Amino acid sequence: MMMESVSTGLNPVAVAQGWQSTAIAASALSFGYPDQPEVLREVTLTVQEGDRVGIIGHNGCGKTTLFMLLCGVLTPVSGDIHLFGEPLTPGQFRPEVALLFQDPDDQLFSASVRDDIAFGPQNMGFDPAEVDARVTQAADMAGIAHLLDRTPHHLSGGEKQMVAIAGLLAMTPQIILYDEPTASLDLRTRRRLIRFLQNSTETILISSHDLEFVLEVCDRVILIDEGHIIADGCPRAIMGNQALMEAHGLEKPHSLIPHVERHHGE
Amino acid sequence: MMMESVSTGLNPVAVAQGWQSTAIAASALSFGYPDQPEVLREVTLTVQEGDRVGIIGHNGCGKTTLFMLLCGVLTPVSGDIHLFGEPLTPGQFRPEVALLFQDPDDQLFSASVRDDIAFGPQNMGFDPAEVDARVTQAADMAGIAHLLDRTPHHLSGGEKQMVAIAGLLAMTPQIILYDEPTASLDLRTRRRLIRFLQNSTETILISSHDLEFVLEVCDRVILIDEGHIIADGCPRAIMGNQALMEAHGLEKPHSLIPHVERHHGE
Amino acid sequence: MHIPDGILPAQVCAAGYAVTGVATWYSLRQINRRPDPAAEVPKASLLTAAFFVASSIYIPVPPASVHLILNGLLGVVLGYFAFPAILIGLFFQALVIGHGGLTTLGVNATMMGVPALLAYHIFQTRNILGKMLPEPTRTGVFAFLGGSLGLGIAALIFLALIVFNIPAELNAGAEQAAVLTLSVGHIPLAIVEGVFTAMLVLFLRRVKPELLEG
Amino acid sequence: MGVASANTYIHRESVIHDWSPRLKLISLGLLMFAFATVQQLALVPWMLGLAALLYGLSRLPVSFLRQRLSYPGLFILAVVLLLPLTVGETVVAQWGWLALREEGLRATGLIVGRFLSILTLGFILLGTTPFLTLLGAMRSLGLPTLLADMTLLSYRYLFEIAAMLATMQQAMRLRGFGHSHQRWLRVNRHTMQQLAMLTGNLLIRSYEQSERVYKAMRLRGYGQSRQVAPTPTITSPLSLHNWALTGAVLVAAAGLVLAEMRLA
Ligand SMILES: Nc1ncnc2c1ncn2[C@@H]1O[C@H](COP(=O)(O)OP(=O)(O)OP(=O)(O)O)[C@@H](O)[C@H]1O
Ligand SMILES: Nc1ncnc2c1ncn2[C@@H]1O[C@H](COP(=O)(O)OP(=O)(O)OP(=O)(O)O)[C@@H](O)[C@H]1O
Ligand SMILES: [Mg+2]
Ligand SMILES: [Mg+2]
Repeated sequence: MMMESVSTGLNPVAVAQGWQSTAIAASALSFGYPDQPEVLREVTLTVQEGDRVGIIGHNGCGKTTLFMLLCGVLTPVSGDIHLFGEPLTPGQFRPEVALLFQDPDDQLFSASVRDDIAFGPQNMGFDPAEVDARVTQAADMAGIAHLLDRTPHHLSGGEKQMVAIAGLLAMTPQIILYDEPTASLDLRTRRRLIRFLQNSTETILISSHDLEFVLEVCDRVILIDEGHIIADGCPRAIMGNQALMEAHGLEKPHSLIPHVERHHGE
Repeated sequence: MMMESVSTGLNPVAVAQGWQSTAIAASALSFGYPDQPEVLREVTLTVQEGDRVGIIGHNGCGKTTLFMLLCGVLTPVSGDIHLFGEPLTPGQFRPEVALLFQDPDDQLFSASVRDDIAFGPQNMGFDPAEVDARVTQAADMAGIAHLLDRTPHHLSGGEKQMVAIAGLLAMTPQIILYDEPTASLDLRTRRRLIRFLQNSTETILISSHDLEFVLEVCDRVILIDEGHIIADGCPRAIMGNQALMEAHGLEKPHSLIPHVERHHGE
Repeated sequence: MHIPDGILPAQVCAAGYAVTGVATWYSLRQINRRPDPAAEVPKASLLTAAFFVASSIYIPVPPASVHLILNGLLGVVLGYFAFPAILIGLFFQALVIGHGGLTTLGVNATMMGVPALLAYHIFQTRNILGKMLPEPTRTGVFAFLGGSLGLGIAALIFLALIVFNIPAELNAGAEQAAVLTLSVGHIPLAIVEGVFTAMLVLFLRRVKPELLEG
Repeated sequence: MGVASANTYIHRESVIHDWSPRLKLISLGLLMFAFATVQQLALVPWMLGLAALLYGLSRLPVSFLRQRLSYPGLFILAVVLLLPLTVGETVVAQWGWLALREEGLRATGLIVGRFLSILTLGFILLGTTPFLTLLGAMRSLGLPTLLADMTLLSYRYLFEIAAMLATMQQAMRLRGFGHSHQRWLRVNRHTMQQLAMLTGNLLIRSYEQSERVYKAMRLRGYGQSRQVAPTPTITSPLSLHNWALTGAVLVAAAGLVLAEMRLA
């Protein structure tokens, strides 16, 4: 197990004081779906404010399940979760944590992009002027201000993804969980998302099969298999470790393989 | 524009005679959705029997649309398509061409895996014994014989993908169009799919954003942008051409970039 | 609002199946007159599943909640496919959760399905009867009528069946009072259902108008 | 709603499981109708006995039935609570203004007896016949192809659409939906609007998926020279016990109806 604590947090107070608060502290989390073996077993995890953590592991290893636990949608069988020191009660609405679902269609339900971004702030009880201000700001940050009057249904996949992100940003969460944000994005949109995430200041967790993407965005990687955290630490060290990656059903990313001209085809 | 005609066809007759028949011949195809600018403009394309062609291009460049035209689901505004020399009439059932949809759930509509694989052969009018034989054979080829009595809904993503492929194989098509087959597969399942495709003998077209995948499977690549074929030829030559790729919203795959230690993150 | 097994005598159950048979036959005949009936099967099937699932959505009215029936909406969106869709939906309900019943399947399908067909026709007349209304209002008003009448008529059939079939010995005064209370009790439900249908249809009109062409 | 637990089939070795699906459907269906004709309290024990006997033969676990009976439905509950107290003149027992009446009790006994025995038969049918086999049997008995196709397709996508709804509801809750305070006995317009949008999205996504599904079906020959669609009827030769069981159940059904006519 590796552990490192390099910070990329941009929180000025934290940086000035050389001190970081703990964003997520989960201890001995276990969870299983009804009638099934446990998906997560005694997972303990601490994320500092401003960290960018990549979660990797093969299909079905429990990445989405972990995210659902961390935002209080699922209730752990045992263990507990604290967000910024306060315990998380499942089912309770915690605006400081937001989840980007893998399929943006799960998350966009209004008749216009503007209404959709306003959905969160409205439910949080802000007055109309504040809601408007938040919508404008979030749309600007996600670079979709020109789409505000469009219908989410008629947007392209990448545009939908950014609208869904804007919907989260409008609630000014401090932690954002991104579940496979690059699946079926084209390279241009993926590049834009990488830039966006590199500049964002929230604490972020990203679950992804796109290891190159994780390599570019995250400063810490957690590898999950069989319900346990197998490795936790520097992305280049973990993903560059071919034996480790292959033992858990993954592959070393190409950019970490010394380049040799290989012959493709049969 | 580059053009090459290296053959990987395994058709013994064709190889013996040093001669290949033309699987797909599309000439001057144009298509646009109602009330929208044309998606494809005067696309001309010839695919030889046994070719493995990768289709690349950014989101919305028209890859799926091209596939829908080639299998007769959409009707071109102008131009025509011949499959093995016979003209394709839109709406007509042509069992020699099969399409793998991006989302396998669109394609697995029966209540059991066995029924689903049997759907095509049944509609083709085979007698029950022949249908059974085909189901067994296709399931073996796709490596999913152990799943035959399961319900498609309860399978994992990778298993669904292979069941959908078995459903196509049972109709013994000569051309298979794969639309983004690797999106949201994990690396292990993706590797299995690569092996499967490398050993398949049909003429195949693959649309994908996963350029490493295209590089491993295809022996010809077509780059589409703004409704035109921009480049057509050797995968390594086209995808290794950084200027060309970037001009059309793509990126050179990592495995074609000479390796230099780069620093990631800020 | 389902009539379970065991309440109704066999004759009524048989009559329910008979009406269901006729209504299904009529619907299928109308469907087969269309240019390409097979093309609409997937649409109708997936929407049937969606309606079945959507009927588990409830509207919170603290401290209780109101379950939606959505039969009027089904008529508005599915047209002649609404009757088979309701029949299948009720079959699943009996199968999966034991709501409704197998002997009363015909009665329940009639109770929900015939008003759905009526709702469809009401909604279809919006361009003839509602000429003087400006467009979004017109669709909204007729969707409201479809939704609330769909539920309202189903509720009336329900009450009639119950009243004629159970308590032979119940005294007339109590009977009238009970029926009156129950009918009046259904008025707010019909209004909620109508408003919900109108909101939903207006949303569909904005986002996916093709769905309303059926 | 327990949509996820729709798989009602329970695999066991029993005569009822081996019964030809078509004969089973017809016989149990007729017996259910015979139960529905019962108006005499005296016949209720016979009816319950028959249902219990068949349930025993089916070797289904008792827990299966108990689980499903735990949704008695509001309606039956109302019958049990109200009828004995309101219907009839003959007072059996009285506590202040509360009077237990004989006619009401009789009516309740009849209704609950019929309800339990019909429901038990229904669950025997569903518990011993896989859904697809049942549908195959219905089709071979003349269910129109269009209805059968629709049933199959809706059944296939039921679970998927239920999962879709669950995910969308989670997404809404994570964005604060349903956490605002609501006043009693008020319908909140805003909440209703958002639920209408949720339902609308569910319909739109199902519709869009149905278009893709249709394309996929066409490409695999749907609607072409339409062959006889899959009829997974088990073509085992009809053994003696098949006919014996069918005969016995039909005789029981006829017996009940006759007894009812005699006693009426
Ligand atoms: N609702 C559910 N009911 C039962 N089992 C489930 C459910 N959701 C997930 N599972 C199972 O739990 C395990 C973990 O699933 P999870 O979705 O967390 O995996 P994941 O790591 O996100 O996979 P992927 O990379 O495919 O998204 C899997 O084996 C899955 O089959
Ligand atoms: N049914 C439709 N109606 C209207 N426009 C459509 C429809 N389907 C696709 N389009 C538009 O046509 C264009 C080409 O779409 P297509 O799906 O072929 O792209 P693609 O290359 O497959 O993209 P992706 O990589 O995202 O799958 C896009 O601009 C899209 O918005
Ligand atoms: Mg996941
Ligand atoms: Mg596409």
